[in-house]
Amino acid sequence: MAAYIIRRVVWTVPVVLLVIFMTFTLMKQIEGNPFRKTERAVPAAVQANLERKFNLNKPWYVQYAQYVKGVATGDLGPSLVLRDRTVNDIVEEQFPRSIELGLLAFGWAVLLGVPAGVLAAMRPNSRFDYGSMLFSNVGFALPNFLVATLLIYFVSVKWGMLPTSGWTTWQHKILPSFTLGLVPMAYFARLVRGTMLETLQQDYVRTAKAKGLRRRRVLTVHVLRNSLIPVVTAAAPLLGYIITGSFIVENIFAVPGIGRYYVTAVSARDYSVVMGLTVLLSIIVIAANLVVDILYGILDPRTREART
Amino acid sequence: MRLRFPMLIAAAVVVAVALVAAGCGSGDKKGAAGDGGAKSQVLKMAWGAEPPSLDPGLATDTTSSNVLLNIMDPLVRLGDDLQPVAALAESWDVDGKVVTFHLRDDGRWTNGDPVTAQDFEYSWKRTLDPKLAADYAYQLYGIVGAEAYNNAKPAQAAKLRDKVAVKALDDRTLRVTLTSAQPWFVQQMAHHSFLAVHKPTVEKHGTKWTEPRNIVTNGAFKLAGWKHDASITLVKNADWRNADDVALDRVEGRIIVDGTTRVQAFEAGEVDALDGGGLPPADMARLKQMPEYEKYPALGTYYYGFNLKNIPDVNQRRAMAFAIDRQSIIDNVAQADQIPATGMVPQGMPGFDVIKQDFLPTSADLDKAKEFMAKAEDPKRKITLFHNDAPGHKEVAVAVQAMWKDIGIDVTIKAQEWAQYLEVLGPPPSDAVYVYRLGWIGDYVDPMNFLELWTSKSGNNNTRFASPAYDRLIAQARDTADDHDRYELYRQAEAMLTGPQGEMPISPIYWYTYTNLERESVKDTFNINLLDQFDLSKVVIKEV
Amino acid sequence: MSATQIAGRVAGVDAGAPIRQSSLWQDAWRRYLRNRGAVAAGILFLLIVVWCIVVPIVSPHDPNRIEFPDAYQGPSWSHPFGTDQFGRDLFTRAALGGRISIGIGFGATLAILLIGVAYGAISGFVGGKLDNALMRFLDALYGLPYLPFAILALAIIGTVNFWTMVVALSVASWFITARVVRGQIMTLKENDYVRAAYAVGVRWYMILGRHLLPNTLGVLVITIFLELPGVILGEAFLSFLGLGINPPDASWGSMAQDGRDAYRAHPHIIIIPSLAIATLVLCANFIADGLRDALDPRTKET
Amino acid sequence: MGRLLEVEDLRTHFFTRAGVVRAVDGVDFSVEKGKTLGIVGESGCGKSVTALSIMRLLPTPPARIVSGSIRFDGRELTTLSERELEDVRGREVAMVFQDPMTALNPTLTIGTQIIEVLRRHLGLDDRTARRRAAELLDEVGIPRARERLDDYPHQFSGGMRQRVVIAIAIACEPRLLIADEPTTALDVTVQAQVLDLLDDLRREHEMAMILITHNMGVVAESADDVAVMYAGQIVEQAPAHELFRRPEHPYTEALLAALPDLDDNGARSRRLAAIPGRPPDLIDPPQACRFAARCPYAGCGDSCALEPPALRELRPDHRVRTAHPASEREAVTA
Repeated sequence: MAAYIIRRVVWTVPVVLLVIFMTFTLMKQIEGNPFRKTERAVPAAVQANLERKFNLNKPWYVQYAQYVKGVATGDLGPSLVLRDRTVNDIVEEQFPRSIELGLLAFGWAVLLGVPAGVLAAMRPNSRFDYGSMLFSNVGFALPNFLVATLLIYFVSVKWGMLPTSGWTTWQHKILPSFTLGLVPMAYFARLVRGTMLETLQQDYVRTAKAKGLRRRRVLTVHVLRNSLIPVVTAAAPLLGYIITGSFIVENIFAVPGIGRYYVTAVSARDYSVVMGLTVLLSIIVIAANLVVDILYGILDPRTREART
Repeated sequence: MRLRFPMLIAAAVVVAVALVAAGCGSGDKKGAAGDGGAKSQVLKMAWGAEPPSLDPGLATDTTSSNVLLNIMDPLVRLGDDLQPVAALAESWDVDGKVVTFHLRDDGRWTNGDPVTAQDFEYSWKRTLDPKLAADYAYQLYGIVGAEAYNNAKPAQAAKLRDKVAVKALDDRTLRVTLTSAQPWFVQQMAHHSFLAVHKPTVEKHGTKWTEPRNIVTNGAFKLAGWKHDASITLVKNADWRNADDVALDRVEGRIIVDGTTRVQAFEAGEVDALDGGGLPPADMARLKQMPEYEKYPALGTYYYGFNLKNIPDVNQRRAMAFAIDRQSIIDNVAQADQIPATGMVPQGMPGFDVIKQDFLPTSADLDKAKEFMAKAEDPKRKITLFHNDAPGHKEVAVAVQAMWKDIGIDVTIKAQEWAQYLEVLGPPPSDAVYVYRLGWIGDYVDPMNFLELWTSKSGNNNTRFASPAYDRLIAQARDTADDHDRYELYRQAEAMLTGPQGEMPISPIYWYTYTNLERESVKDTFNINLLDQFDLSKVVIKEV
Repeated sequence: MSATQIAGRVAGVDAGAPIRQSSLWQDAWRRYLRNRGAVAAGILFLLIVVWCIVVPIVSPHDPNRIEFPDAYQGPSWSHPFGTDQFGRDLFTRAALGGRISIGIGFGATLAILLIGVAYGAISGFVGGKLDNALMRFLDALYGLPYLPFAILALAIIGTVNFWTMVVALSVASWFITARVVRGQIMTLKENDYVRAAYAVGVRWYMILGRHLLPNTLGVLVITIFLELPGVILGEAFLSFLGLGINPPDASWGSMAQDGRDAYRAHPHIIIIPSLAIATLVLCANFIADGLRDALDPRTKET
Repeated sequence: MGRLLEVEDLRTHFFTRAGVVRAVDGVDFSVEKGKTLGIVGESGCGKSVTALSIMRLLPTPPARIVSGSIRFDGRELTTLSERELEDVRGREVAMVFQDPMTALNPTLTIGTQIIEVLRRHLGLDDRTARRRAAELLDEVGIPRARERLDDYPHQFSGGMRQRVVIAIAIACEPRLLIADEPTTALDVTVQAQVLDLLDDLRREHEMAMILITHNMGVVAESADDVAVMYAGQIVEQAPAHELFRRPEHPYTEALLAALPDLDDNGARSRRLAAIPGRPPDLIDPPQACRFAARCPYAGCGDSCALEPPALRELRPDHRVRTAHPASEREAVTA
């Protein structure tokens, strides 16, 4: 297992370098002047000064080397558009909010999605089962901009129960995290129901019952534990869902996170921010994959030997 | 066990609902309203963007500009008639190309230091410093030596710096020498690029000097908090020279970028005023019915430009300009009570009555349009129309597309995101472009700002329109101090663009307005001027 | 008798050999038909596709004609979905939007399959060090959100049209497919009939083309419907972020974007395209489930 | 000698969309204390369903015990609540399943899986339970028992896993052990060992056992009494020696005929020889004798093709359900 982990970790290095290089190359292909933000033409002198300031006048390989060096030392460079701040500043201040949003969304998903799946599986074809699966299917299919719009209209504007937008008190956080959590919630409900139904039919569950174990122990120790393994494996791809979902959710709910910055930064040609965020997102996903794989190994002993 | 899971969930739901109910019970839903007696002077407002920089040298956008103009004291503000009004400068002398400002003696930085003429000299030269690489350095190019210094190679920078003709004669006297008469220079002082910064603070904190914990300002409000992308909190500066006249104690600003989200926050009572950053056009019909709706004239022109290489025949351009139903676009698409634009220089600009041309119709004149089209030699019937993908432009383009269909022109609309779009427009514009849309919002109050765009060397002339006669007119106007004479020159220039004999390189569509939502308690005192600036020191929250 | 034919004979007597393809598919079809939800979803899906194809042809309304007096009408007999801000008939425009959304959806899904199959097949078939390298790479990228890369891709291409959208949506979405295909090929490679084919000297490309790839077809059909919802929602997200295709064309996503700003006064403009997206995604999910049950003999109906 | 388990007229049906499957349709038998009852039959004849009915482990729905009674030591099991049953299972009646590869939870150590049953029924503390678990493993013949407690099921071979399953089953010294085809999934070489182990343990712990199998050879070796099942019913029931000496039912005869030589060890691995025809569909079983379609003696002018024969006692303790028992047949065919 240890050897496997080390090998996986070692493999992430070239992949991260490749991601940086790909992003860097891609960014260089994008036309557009990060310093021209309005209709106003930028005088040549100003343009030259700006390019000098941000090292854009250097050859690409020098820029790449500088960038890789920066990433290695944890310096993602200055923002070309937000002049008072570096990419590190932006990440440090706004990324935690996105993470909080993501975790809360994940929390909804686990809190509501998993029990819904468990209950549905315990009473297959019951009304609850049909209801929760209908909800899950619909939740999965509805685009989150519609969900967000409807929630804001009814809950906030019409009934005045929660704030429409922002990210200060816990009341502010309910709607955005719920909206973002809907897809993982639906996904978990379906996944858990499926795996749980499968697990319930396993011989070892019958063995456990034949031992006379209490129903609670059979369900928690023998059924749930084994049913949740696929849920853990699904967590990494869901992270991707949550990150991309946050692009829209953060915008609609005015959450000062990092997701909506991405879109803005691409269109503003804020190269350093785009690269910083892309590299960061990639590293996070890569790390999450690693963690999930390791967790999987811990949860399912069968995979341990196979991987060492 | 059978019951535990459902019960757990039921319990969770009950708790959640209870919390929510409790939360909205205690929440201050209606903002500042609700406390009896004297109105608390706390304004809750929504800013339309995160300020990219609160450094006067680096700021380029409306939001930064508005925050800055409320926390910093400019030399001059603009009055209602757009004439300069004394602010930090109590008076000024204009002697040909030399302008001298006399500063008040009670200007104070928030750390207690007096605001001096040296501060301005330092700040302006800092903005021109090639190492700072300020985007708006060119705002100062009217000063002798400014452009040369901004262009300087590192080696010569120090030498050229001293040649910039801005000089603090003493603590309270600032003398500026201009490259030409520039009658609008004093008004330009109301622009944030001409604000002073506090030298010790800037030098001590570097790029971080604008953070609330570091910043030293000299205006009516202090920057008490700036949570990036989330909120900006201003508090009254009790030591300000005119603090007694400032009613507001605090301005709690939230940054809300999305237009619909901003409107929702307003309607839910979370904010009392928006920053005039534009309401969603698609919702305008409804918003206009609200008592909180407010509109202001703006100095701005929304226009379609023609690429003269692709549409060389002036009659086709005239035909196209005549086929556009400006009023219908305003009524049905833009919907913000804009004014149909019949020229480049917008209504409200000093001298407008002299300059304006009454050639283009406000509604479509299809007969005339077809007449012109018939006169056109080899008219282009398959053309492209480029616009950037910001909200609202698509709708106008779609409407114009339909209107031009009526004179037999097939339009392909191409939307591009902003940065890409500007690349395509040049100048010179890409050959793929036949027609493009742009807008121009004035930086300062003179028609020059709108008409110099169309000189042949202008970086904003994306039409390939190049007329030596036009260039000469503009150069002449730049040196004409007398308003009346200058306006006449502008009239001739405007005629060369949109007059009956004009080349019609552009078809103006409408002159902008600013639209806003303001709670009735502040509606009277919260006002946006022609340059999209609002002065929070004038705002009073009233009982309604 | 050619080597392939011999291999076929050998395969025929082997217990591990696949049942004749036609009967496999017939069985699957029969199993699929027994799944009522999947059948209903399939029919609804077809109806939507037919609506998208037929309505614009037969509609009395020009989808791009502007009639401001008719703007923002609610649903009625002549405009079942109402009209938009230009007075254009939304029933027709939604159908046109569906053509684009579904077209982009299938286009991008096919592109994902092509890349995924190529990558997965090479990795699984060649095996060894190459497979190891390719898979470690995939392991690391697994779950990488495709939307950032789609946005980058769109910015690079510059203009947005049907094909650039397809490219953008497929450029970083093929990781899972590649993994699935590779796994399938690896399993199939171990089958005795493949070994037998090798033993009698069948060329590798014949083995790949005749024995391996056709047997991944079932998985690929499922994958189409598994990927489709994600791609359609992805297109809607991009359009909603203002990165959609050019007017007067519109996808469901960009129609919904138009509708959001106007939702307070005219909710139908956002709701109709959103529901269209949701219905399509729902159908695709049900179809995918049905296909999986039908094509994967391991999952039995209860 | 008392009767430990009495099953009377047990009917277990499966209610499916296709119809009601009468998997067990009127089964009577009893098990004496300390004795082994072998239940033999082809797959699908209802023998496993009978075992699971006793344990009440069938998934309901679709399965349901529609009538009959199961008395264990005088206590009616069919009416017990789930909670009361939990006290019976594993403590009084334990079960060994067919496939040791799937019967153990792959994510828990075998130690955990043994200890949990000890703690559940005997209330042992962790340390005592662990010691006892090691003893149990030792008892079922797993070497280095103490160390192997922390291993996971996948680290054991099939035979070893079945020993673990058996250890779990006998952990609380149940009075009845139901072994449902305990050797079917195992390698030929270990089948005998596992059977011997079961027999030894039964004797040592004075348990009664129900041994379910499709293999006559297995029954011959270990059972005291034998019940032969066919299509959800018992068709013949007798003490083992009696049954093997004088089989009466044509089906039993066929089963025995397929068994070449009882003393041949290889016989245990032999599957039932094919009998022409198939068992009837249990959704709509024939009104008549369920074996009629395959019975070489049916249709000889008697009633068995029209009405079902009853289970009758031909000799003391030897009951058979056929119109043509061997002992009455000579006359007819002769």
